Amino acid sequence: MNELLTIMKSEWVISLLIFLLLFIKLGKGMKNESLLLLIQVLLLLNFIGGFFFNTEGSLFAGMYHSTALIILQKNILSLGVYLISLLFADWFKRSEHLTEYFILMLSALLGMFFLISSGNLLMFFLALELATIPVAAMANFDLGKKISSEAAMKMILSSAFSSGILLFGISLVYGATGTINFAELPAQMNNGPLHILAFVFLFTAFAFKLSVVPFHLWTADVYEGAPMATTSFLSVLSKGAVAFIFISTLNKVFLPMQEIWYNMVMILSILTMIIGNLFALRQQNIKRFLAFSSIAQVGFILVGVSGKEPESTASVVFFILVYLFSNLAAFGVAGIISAMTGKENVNDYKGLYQTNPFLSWVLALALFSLAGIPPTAGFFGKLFLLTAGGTKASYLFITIAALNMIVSLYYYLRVIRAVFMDKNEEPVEKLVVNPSARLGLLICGAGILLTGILSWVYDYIQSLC
Amino acid sequence: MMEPGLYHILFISATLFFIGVFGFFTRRNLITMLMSVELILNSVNLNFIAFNKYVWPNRLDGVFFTIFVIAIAAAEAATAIAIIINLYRSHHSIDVENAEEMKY
Amino acid sequence: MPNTTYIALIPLLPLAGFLLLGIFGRTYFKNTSGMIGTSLLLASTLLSLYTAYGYFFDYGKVNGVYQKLVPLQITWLEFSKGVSIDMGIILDPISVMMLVVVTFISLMVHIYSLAYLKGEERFPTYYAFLGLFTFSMLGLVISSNIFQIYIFWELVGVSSFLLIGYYYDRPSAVAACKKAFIVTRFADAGFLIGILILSYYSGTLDFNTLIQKLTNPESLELKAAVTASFLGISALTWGLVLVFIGGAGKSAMFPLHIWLPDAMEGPTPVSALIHAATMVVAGVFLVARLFPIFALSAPAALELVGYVGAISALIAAVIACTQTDIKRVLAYSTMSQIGYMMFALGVSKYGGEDGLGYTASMFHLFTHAMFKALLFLGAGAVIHYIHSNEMKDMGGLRKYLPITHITFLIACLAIAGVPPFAGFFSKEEILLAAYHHNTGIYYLALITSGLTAFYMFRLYFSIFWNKPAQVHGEHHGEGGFAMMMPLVLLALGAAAAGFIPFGHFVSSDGNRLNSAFHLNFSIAPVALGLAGIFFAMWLYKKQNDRPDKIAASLNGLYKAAYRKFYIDELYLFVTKKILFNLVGRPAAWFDKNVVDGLVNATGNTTEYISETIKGLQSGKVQQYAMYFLVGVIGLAVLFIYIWKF
Amino acid sequence: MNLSILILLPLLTALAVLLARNNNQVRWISFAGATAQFILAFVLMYLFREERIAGSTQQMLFEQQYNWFPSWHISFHMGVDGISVAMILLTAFVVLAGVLVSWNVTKMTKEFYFLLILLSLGAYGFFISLDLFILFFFLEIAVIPKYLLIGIWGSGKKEYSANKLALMLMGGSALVLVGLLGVYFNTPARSFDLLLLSDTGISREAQMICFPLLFVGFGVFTALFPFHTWVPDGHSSAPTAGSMFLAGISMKLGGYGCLRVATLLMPEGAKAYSTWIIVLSSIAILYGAFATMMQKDLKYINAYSSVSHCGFVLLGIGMLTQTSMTGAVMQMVSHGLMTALFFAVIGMIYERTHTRQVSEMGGLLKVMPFISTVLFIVGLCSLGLPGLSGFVAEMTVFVGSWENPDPFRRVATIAACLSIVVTAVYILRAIGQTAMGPVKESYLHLTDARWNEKLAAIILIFGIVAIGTAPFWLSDLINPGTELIMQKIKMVP
Repeated sequence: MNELLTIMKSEWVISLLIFLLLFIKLGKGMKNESLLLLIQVLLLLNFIGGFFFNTEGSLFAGMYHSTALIILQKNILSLGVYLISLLFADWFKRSEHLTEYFILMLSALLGMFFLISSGNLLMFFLALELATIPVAAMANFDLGKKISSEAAMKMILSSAFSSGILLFGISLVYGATGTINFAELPAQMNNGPLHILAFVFLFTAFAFKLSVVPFHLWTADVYEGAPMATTSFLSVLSKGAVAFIFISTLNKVFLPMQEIWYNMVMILSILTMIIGNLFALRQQNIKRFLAFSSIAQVGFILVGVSGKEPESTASVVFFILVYLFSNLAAFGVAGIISAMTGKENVNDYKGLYQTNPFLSWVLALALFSLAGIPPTAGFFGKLFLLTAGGTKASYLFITIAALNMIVSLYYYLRVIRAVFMDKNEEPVEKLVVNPSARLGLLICGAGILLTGILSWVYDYIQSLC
Repeated sequence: MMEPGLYHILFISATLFFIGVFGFFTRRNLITMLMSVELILNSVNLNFIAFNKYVWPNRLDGVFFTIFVIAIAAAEAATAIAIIINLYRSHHSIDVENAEEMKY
Repeated sequence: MPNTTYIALIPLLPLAGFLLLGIFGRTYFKNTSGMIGTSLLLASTLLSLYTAYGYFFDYGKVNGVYQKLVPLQITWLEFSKGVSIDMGIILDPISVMMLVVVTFISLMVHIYSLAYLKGEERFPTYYAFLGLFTFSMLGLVISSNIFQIYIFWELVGVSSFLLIGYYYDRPSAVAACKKAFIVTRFADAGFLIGILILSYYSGTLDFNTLIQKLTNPESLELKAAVTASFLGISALTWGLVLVFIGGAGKSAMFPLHIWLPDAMEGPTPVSALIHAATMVVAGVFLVARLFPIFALSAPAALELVGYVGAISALIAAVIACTQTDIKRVLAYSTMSQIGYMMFALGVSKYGGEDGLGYTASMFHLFTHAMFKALLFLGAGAVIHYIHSNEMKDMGGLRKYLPITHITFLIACLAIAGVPPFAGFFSKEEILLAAYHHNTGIYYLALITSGLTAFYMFRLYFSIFWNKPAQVHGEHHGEGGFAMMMPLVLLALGAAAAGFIPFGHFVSSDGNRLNSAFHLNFSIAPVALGLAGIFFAMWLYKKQNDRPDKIAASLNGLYKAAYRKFYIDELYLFVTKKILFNLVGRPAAWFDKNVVDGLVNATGNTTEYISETIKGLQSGKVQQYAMYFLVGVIGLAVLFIYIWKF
Repeated sequence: MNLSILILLPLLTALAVLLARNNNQVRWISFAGATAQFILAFVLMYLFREERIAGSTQQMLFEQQYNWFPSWHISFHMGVDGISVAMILLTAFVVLAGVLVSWNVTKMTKEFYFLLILLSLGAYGFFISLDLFILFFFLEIAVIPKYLLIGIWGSGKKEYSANKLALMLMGGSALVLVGLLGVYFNTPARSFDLLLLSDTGISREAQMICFPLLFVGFGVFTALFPFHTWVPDGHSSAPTAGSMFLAGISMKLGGYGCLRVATLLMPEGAKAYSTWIIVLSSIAILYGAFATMMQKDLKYINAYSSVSHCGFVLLGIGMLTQTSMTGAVMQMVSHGLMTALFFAVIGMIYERTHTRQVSEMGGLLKVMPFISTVLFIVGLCSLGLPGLSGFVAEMTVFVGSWENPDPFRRVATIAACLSIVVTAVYILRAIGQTAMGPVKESYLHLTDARWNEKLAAIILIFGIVAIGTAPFWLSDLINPGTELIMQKIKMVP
């Protein structure tokens, strides 16, 4: 019984938080400021607590299992949630459904936790849905805005469709092998047509969540329409969680079909990088721009995924960590600006450096890290992904990936240019950044600068794989 | 009269699946699209049951899975409906073609 | 042999002068710079005289043969084993002789300039450049290493560039200095490649080793160099010819002579020093330096030298007859005289009586330095007085410039080869050598000597006689002691230098060479010379219209000669039309449009593609789902049917 | 000595600059930092010579190794040989001069100096790193500061040039990256360590693929034809100090990489591809020279001439003889100093005349004697006047190239020799039209150089003359390094 408590500790904590928030909601409303502060503290505690009293092990006949690596991944996710709660303080304060928003976010987080540690397709499916449906609701939280509800609609419909595909795949798996248990599946899997078909269905479900081309089309629209907080949650946490489970599934469950999924990943990764970059080139809206850039990033993640164990897992986890810092920093700055001035266009950023040097530097750091420029962590992240990919990949694959870095640099520099070089009559006025947001940006900046240089971070991750 | 075999049922479920997909692609009304998704899910349910009954009679995962799928489908439908209502508030229509503001 | 490292001071003193005046001159030595430079040079002149004395009369001779001594050699830059640039001093008759000539003439010019450029704004700079030039020239003559000589070769070139461009605000001067530098630079490229060839086969850059290896018939290096051939000509010949091209460039041999007349844009003393007495003979010196190789291993190359020299001598003489700018006349005469020296070397052989040409050439170099410097300085005095270079502004100046007149006359007689002046003896020897070994060249030379006498006296008469002088206004006399003293000294040299038994000191193989003097042989040239003189007198002593008549009568030739046979135009065509328009412009265009265009094109195509595929993101959620299904089916088909495992 | 000082010093300087309170402090701090680096470089050279004289024969001196990402076998491995010492000296010279020249930058002074110092940090790190990963790290660190320097403080079509430069350099480093990964995965060692790799060696097949990748990648940095087009635009748009750094240091990173990484690690590849290298570099030499003849903007003139001069570097490497390689390194140092000085002078002139069009100037020698004199010196150095550094380097390359008898290489050498004539042509045109000729009235009021400019010029001239008059110390410094590379190449069947 107490094993149940200890091994599933993190899930319990999140559930407790959810209930706590529910009670708060039932009780007479608190003021947003204090409520937000409380939530931030709770999330911080949750994050810190994530490092202690962890026990590995598995429950429910292997439906749920937890290892040191999984715990680390969960901690990364909690950190992400904490940062989001910091960064978008300005927006939260003004929204009248703060509690609901966080309840949804936390339940999505709970879903992700279960997702990561699921050991069974049923559990996996449930967790995936739990991690998706609330986000769709979260996307709708700019209640006044048309595009917000449009985004939510697009998200829920396409995710429903994709879960239909997923389920069909699962049913085929079950039909072909008679089991839906990760532990037993590898023994049953082979390269027969039915298995491949089933695998493709599953794989595409992952691809959809990771927004891999050609399953990515929902991404940009949802990102643009959804509130900044939701967008960043989607782009960082959902992707991260799915990437974690994706790579572990490929390397554990579908090991027998290695050649197949390796080639599949390679093709899709190339496609994703190219398409993502090509679309990112011409985006004007910063959120849409970041959406496509994150698609391109996914292409890079796939390069790492295609590699050999344990480098592949280590590099992917490391990159997700780095990507979390960089992307949240970028979204954070964009969020602050849009929350205060409503400006979301790249051209509105012209001359930003003159008025807001701090924001500009953080944004620059974030973009450089996304572009993979040293000494930011992004450089190491990308390099390790490529190296991990190199353990298997062909020169051609690696070269294409490397060349894509140039294109991506081009559009990141577009923003840098707007911020630092271009003149502007009425630039964004001098903004007073909310302290908690400032704290969040500082954390991100520190993360961007240090995660790479301090090599023990990566080595710790690798030691867990 | 012969009793239906596995393949009959699989055929039906597959048909159901593609009917759902077709509906999803062609219907303009959001609610109808949602219904088509339900069709897809139900075809999956049929699959599970069929496999369970004919292929793996002694492994009950299929049945359980079906139950959960039904539950999830309900949840999904609920959220979707909520969202659609919200969309109706802002767009005054639930025609999917009126919600194409964001593109390119 | 005694310790002779003090010789290093001879070039280093002028260098010190250059650094001192170049860096601090403008600020600290505004007026005293002239004295500083001159006194430094005086010191090195004395040193070189002392050296000459020591070498020729004390330690230079070992059992009757003048040795090649290397008192000093420092490795400067080592390329690989054995191949290294050394900074050293070589002492042999020609280098010692050149030491004396260079320092002496340079000293004269220093003194002369004290008065000539008095009160110029860039007085210190001028003396700094003079110092630089003297240093480089001295370094050139004492070089013990073929790369060392190349280094100083370049330095000489640049200092001449700087001095020609001394009046940098005159566009003509700028053009002239650029022309001089570029033409010589072009020749130097040949020189460089020649060096590379020679050094590759001989495996050394040191003169003595080089000569010793490439002249000894047994040595493998020589065999390799002779057997290896390109276009049917042996590598050695190629190397030497290329080296000679370098020499020809510096010595303004046809067809690389075009820079010399324009170089007269520089201050006249500079022309006297660089473009008459010293630098322009560097080419001759270079050939003389490598003479053993030329003579013993590559006679073909030597023959080329001979013909180039002769042709240059003649052409220059013809052109000189028609020029009206007195400095240009002198310039062409210089070219023609150097032509003499060149073909003297060309017709010479190595050692013994046959080596006469070598001795003669060096002898003529020596005497020519005297009288040509004298001529230029005299012309300088005239110009200084008249403020013009054009003959038409001159005439009847003998009353106003008596000393200049006399010295100038002496010089003219010397160059015309009238006994007993210096030019006579050296020219005789040259003609003799030519007569013995190559009659064709001999006759060319004979004609040239006649022409020489003619145009020199044309010059003389039209300056000092002809029409009565039109002297306007102010009279600042002849320019005082500082200007006259050099004239007189040089006049003495020009008059007496001929009586030096040159063959005793300088000869191709270092042995004593008794140049016999044949009266009957020397009749022809002298007669021709006198004829030339009298013809000139008939035409130009009194103002008359005969010259124009004659010019008109042979108008085509006259016009061609006056236009310097259109060689400049030819060059202009090659550089402007071909190099700039056919190579440079296309290259620039290609870079701008093709190479750079490709770079931009990649960018634009990317942009274009991204614009064209934007329709993928149609905003229709149903289409998204459709693409989704297509992706699924596509992957399934691909991996089930096409890409099997 | 502890090499990490070379990295820490710029780092501290940069931080100090960030903390500085006003522009004056910024200037003086960076000046102090640059001077310290300058002195440090000389100390390094002194100690290095001492060690060598003391008879230490190992390839790299002052080696240091700290673990960094052990799971990838990456370690922070530093060490220097003669070549790196020479390059470090060069960097120190250029940095100091650059700091002095940009003394009166008023726009965002702090950021300017910060980026400048950051650049120098990258260069130092690059030259001392013996681990390819670190090498690449420092190579890329330098890219973005360049972009910002050009984009923010530049002139003309700066955005375009900055973009072009950043992207092309990024492309170069992308190729380098692939090459490095190829090397990494094709050695049993699975290591980035330079020395280790050069001992264990790389399979021939891998060399055939990786050598061109690495060489071209690094070649982009050093203006390898046809990847040189970033050079003219980048240089001409960059601020003075920016172009000094670009041409003086960054272009040398490429040459150094070609030599130290590509050629040392993959001698077989080098042998196999040397013909191509020679062809491309000869083209660059001649074509660059001719293209220069047509330029009218001083900065473009120097930029294109840099293409031509860097061709000598690649030619020297491609010829694969020890002398030519020594020449290549000498040319790197010499050209670095020379071109930095050239850009400095152009900057000074531009600051006064507000034009860089050769045709619009004239007679500057009268109004600004010092600057024009420097212009003369640098011009003469560029056309290879003995006594200045250019001559020594070019001659070494020529003699080295001539050492291999194969006719094709002979032709290439001769072509290169002929280029010095063209150089003379364009240099003299430039000087003749700017410094000489009749002076314009509008220029008569112009002033001569200020103390900082004078100091900068004198420092660089000192370097140029020191090499030109006493080349032996430099060649002694470089030779052991190139000798080692030669041994590797000789071992190839």
